[in-house]
Amino acid sequence: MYAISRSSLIVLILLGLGFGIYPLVGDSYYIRLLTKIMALGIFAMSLDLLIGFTGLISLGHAAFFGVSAYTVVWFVVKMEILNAFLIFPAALAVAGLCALVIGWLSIRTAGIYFIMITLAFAQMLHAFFKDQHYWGGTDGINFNDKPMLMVGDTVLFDLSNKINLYYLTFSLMVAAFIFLAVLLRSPFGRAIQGVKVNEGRMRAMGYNINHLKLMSFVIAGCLAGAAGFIEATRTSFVNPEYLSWHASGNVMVMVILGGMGSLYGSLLGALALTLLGDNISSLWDHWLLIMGGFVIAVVMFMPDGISGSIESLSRRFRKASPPREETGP
Amino acid sequence: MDISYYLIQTLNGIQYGFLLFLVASGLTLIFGIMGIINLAHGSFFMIGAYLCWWLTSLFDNLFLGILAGIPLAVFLGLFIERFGIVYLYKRDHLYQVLFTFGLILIFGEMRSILWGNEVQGVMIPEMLSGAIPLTDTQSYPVYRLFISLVCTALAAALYLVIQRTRLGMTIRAGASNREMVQALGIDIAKLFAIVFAMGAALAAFAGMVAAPVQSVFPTMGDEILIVSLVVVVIGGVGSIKGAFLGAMLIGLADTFGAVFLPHGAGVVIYTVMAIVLLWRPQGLFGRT
Amino acid sequence: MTTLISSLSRRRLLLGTAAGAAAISTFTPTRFAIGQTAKLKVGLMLPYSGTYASLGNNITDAFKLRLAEVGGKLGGREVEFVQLDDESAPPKAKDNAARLLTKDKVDVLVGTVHSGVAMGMAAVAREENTLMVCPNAGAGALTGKNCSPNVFRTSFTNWQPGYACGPMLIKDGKKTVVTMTWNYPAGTEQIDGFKQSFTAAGGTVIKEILLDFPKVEFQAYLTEIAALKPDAVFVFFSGDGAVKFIKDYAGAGLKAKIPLYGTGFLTDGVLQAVGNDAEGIKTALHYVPDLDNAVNKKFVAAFKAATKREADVFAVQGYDTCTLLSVGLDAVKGDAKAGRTLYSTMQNTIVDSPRGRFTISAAHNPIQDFYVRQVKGGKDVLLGLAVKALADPATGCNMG
Amino acid sequence: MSEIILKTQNLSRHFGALMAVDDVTLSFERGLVHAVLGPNGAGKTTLINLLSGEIPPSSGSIHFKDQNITGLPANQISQLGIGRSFQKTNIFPIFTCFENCRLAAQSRMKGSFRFFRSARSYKQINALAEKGLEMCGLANRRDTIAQAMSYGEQRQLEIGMMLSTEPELLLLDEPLAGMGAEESLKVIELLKRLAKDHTLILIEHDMDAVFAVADRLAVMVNGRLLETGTVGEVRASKAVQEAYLGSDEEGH
Repeated sequence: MYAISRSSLIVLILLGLGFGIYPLVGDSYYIRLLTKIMALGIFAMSLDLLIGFTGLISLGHAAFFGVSAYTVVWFVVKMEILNAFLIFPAALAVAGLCALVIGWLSIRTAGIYFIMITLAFAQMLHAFFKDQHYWGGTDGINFNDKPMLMVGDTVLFDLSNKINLYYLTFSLMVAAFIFLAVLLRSPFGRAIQGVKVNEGRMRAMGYNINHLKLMSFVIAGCLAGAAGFIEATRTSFVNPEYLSWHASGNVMVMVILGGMGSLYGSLLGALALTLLGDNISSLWDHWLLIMGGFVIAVVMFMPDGISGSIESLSRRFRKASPPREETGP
Repeated sequence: MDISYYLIQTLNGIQYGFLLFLVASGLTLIFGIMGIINLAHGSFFMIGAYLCWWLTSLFDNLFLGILAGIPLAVFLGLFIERFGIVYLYKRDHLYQVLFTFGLILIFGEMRSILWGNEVQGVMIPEMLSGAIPLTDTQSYPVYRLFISLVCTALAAALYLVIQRTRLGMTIRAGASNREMVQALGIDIAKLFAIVFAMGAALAAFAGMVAAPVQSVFPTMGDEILIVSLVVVVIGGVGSIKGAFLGAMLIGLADTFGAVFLPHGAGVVIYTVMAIVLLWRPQGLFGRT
Repeated sequence: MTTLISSLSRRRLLLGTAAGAAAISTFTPTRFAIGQTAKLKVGLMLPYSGTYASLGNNITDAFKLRLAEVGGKLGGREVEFVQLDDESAPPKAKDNAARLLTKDKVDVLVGTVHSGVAMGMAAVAREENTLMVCPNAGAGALTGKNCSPNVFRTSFTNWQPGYACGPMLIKDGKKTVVTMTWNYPAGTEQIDGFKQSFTAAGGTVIKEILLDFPKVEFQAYLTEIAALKPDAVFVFFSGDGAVKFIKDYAGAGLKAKIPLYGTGFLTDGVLQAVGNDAEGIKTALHYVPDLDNAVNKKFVAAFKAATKREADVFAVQGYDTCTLLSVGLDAVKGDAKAGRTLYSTMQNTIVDSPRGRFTISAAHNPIQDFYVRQVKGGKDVLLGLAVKALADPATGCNMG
Repeated sequence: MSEIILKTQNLSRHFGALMAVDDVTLSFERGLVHAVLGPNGAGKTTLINLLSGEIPPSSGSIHFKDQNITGLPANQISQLGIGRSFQKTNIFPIFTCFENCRLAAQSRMKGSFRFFRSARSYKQINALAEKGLEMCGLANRRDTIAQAMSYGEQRQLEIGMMLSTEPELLLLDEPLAGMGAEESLKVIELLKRLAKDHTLILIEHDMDAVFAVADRLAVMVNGRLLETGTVGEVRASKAVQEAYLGSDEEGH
């Protein structure tokens, strides 16, 4: 059952302070990179909702990230509408709608089937954007004007300013975290966690499992859409690779590396993996070899991820108060 | 567009279907019997193609290249099963996905280190390089006919092994009920090793015979993996028969889709999959 | 030691510039100090792996060849290269370009081959206001809709070689054509250019075939071509894809029945690999290795001596990139941030290239001659001029 | 004559060639304790699974009160007021006892998508969960993680969860399975208490327990219904003695 432990609270506060203060002292390269990391963090948290809390192993999660990014492009390039108050909800809605359709078709299956079908549907969207000249084909679309928050013709917040975009992303990340933390304490959140632990029993107790799974799938899709919105705005670029299964695999690695079922682990995973890639990629051409070995090592030796290690370390430090389950006769 | 045109396009589709079958049959058996989702299966196809290119240029003969490549592929399969996959049997699918995703990265980089990232061509041997003229402009390349014939022979051999031998019986039993085989006291470790190595070798062989017609390039494994997954989903996990029908269906859908729907070719096979799933969520021959 | 040199050089700079520049230098002393002592950082963002690796290497080597010819300095500054493999992967383009510009802090960005990547680079270069020269990618928008004062190109727009091919087919009496290319902008833009001049002269395109980049499984399409029986087939493929296509085309028995045409990239750098199957293929391009001019003869020999490879169009473009940079930076004494002065010098240059002299359009793209070439005896041979001084229409370009 | 709460008509279920439940027609009266007896493999658990909607029947029908519930999924049947417990302990091992029951009680909330208020702030649900815990005798173990408890306590929790959904009709699949004597007594007491205001259908091997609580018995052999009636009637039945009770007594 999701609860924020004391050690995770410390990590969270440190993360929040670090991300919040960095632009005041950092250089433009890392501001750009951290914006990407926070967007990926939102993306990873959304996947954590599925695999860490609902027990749905989706290998097509990048689809929702991607369709949202393409929605941004549609508004900015095709419609020449820049108002983020319009684009952002629309991007989330499109991502959510795709999640609704794909989810409806996929959740009727389980296990290996679910993995393969989510993967296949994401590839279908990938193929769609790749084939269509309208959407820029394999090269994708570059654009110049970024969305801005505006009322009428008054610009409140211009997202082409890196710092502005950084803090918008930061706020969205914090909002997404709080939203998920609240969600997981709500009756719905409790129910999906029950589904992950014991699906059959939940059904026997009268829950409609498919509704719960579908709802979770749609919420995760919307959140992935928020991340896609940021990434499309940050790079002012969109490409079919945003939806590819490599993207889905990468975000899954982030969730597991950070530790699934902890939310803040996903943020740590996005941070660790991106910084690792950023640093070793310039050292060695074949850095993906290290990455591959690293992924396998995580599976073999650290299945609970970074957050799992933090929790067990902090438990070891607090020997004085034994865990609750050991009390009683 | 006359009859010969459709005939040749059908031949093209079937030939692609056969290649898909070789990859998908291993994939579906590894799912069905071992309960392993092996995303790195496409890498064996890619490795087969590069092996073929490398060995062919070494021996200056395609057949010798393929002959030498097969034992290497079997060995690679055994090695990966023994030192990697074996740790995944008791793990959640999630970790299988990640582990084999890591394997893909490693295979890809090893390929890059050993053989580079270039696209490579493999020469069709002189004796198979011609084309059979059908009409004044249409003709069918001999080598493609050769692929179809070899694959037919291989599919038939696979059918005989699975239907007629003791190993085949065990495999069939395992694919329909994994727990039962384990309960029957069969040497599971050996069975798993054989199934995995066989699957790897089939995929690599497909890559080898495909190398002359598709060329050899780094992302070829990813492409065939995804399409093979679609084949397995359509055919039903664990069903060889399903894999065969699914492969033919997708081979033809892809070929005719490319010709008739040039701007939606990529979506065709997934649409076929979605339709099959709406009708039978467990695939054509999957268990309920 | 270092301080001495730095103060000395700053003084020399102050002496040599106008009073206005002196005023600027007091506000931004570091830049000028660095301007004379530090090396000029040139970021080479090119494909060093994958399908286009050989192109990236030819561009790089020819650039360095030219740099040596002009004395190893650009605008009086020693040159330091920061090389980055762009993998021809558009999704990584912007992050990679940002890395060169904001982390490695290069003064000039050179790249690349792949159009999609080049578009991403140009967007970042514009954001960071850094000079960029594109030595190959032909994306029309780079010097069209998305043109920018700080972005130059020494190669071509995709439209140009395509457009140059139309008259060639008409002259040969080919009225109906099937076109075929990869479904990505480099391909579709070249085909569009071709269609424009071809249909204007009375030709008909009866079918346009597109396939996924970089797939090379052509069989189903060759079957279709054989069924359609056009007068000719016009394609854009390059590199290994071109090798495979030319071979499959001959293998399907079409070579003798339906002549094959293409933009010059079809035969550039692939002739050795395809052997006899390429004989007779006609193409148009802005370069032929046997062009009869002094610059070309010297270049072909020097490139061969330096790299043991034959020069090709990509090497020429890399060579000219260095020429253009050298002219521009010399005029502003190595200050890559000089802005308008630098850009207008570059735009008004007449580049004396191995391909023949060419000028730079207002949209910063070459205005150049295109030649008709044919494969004879395993070599591309000059047949004549296709179009003289062809300029890209640069639709939608507004430098603002 | 009391009211029939649940009845089956020619209910069958086969797995391949195996007839697990074969043409069973049975009625259960409101307010009574019904026990289904039979040797291993007689189809008792399959019968419960059919009644609770876990698996759909191959043929035949099931009526709950006046409603045809044949083929309804398990969650809808649960919502009608039929609760069930499982033979193999089927709880949420990593949650506390209270959370196990609270999750069960929560299933009775109208509208399943409540996203923002904390789950713990729904008073009615909490009360239901506390009541479930109270009734199954685990009130003192409220905040213990379920997997840390003894097997018997987990079995109690299993029943507590079912009770938290406030069912009218309880389907109990071997509630005493694997329990020690002392724990068994506790559960038998619990069953007796439940019998006061619920209808119970239970499967049990423990004959003493069955005779102690059951009003009506049904005996199954090889998927078929052999005999039904009161405890006395079934005990007296020759067929039953031959097929089951007799051999069972000899076995002891």
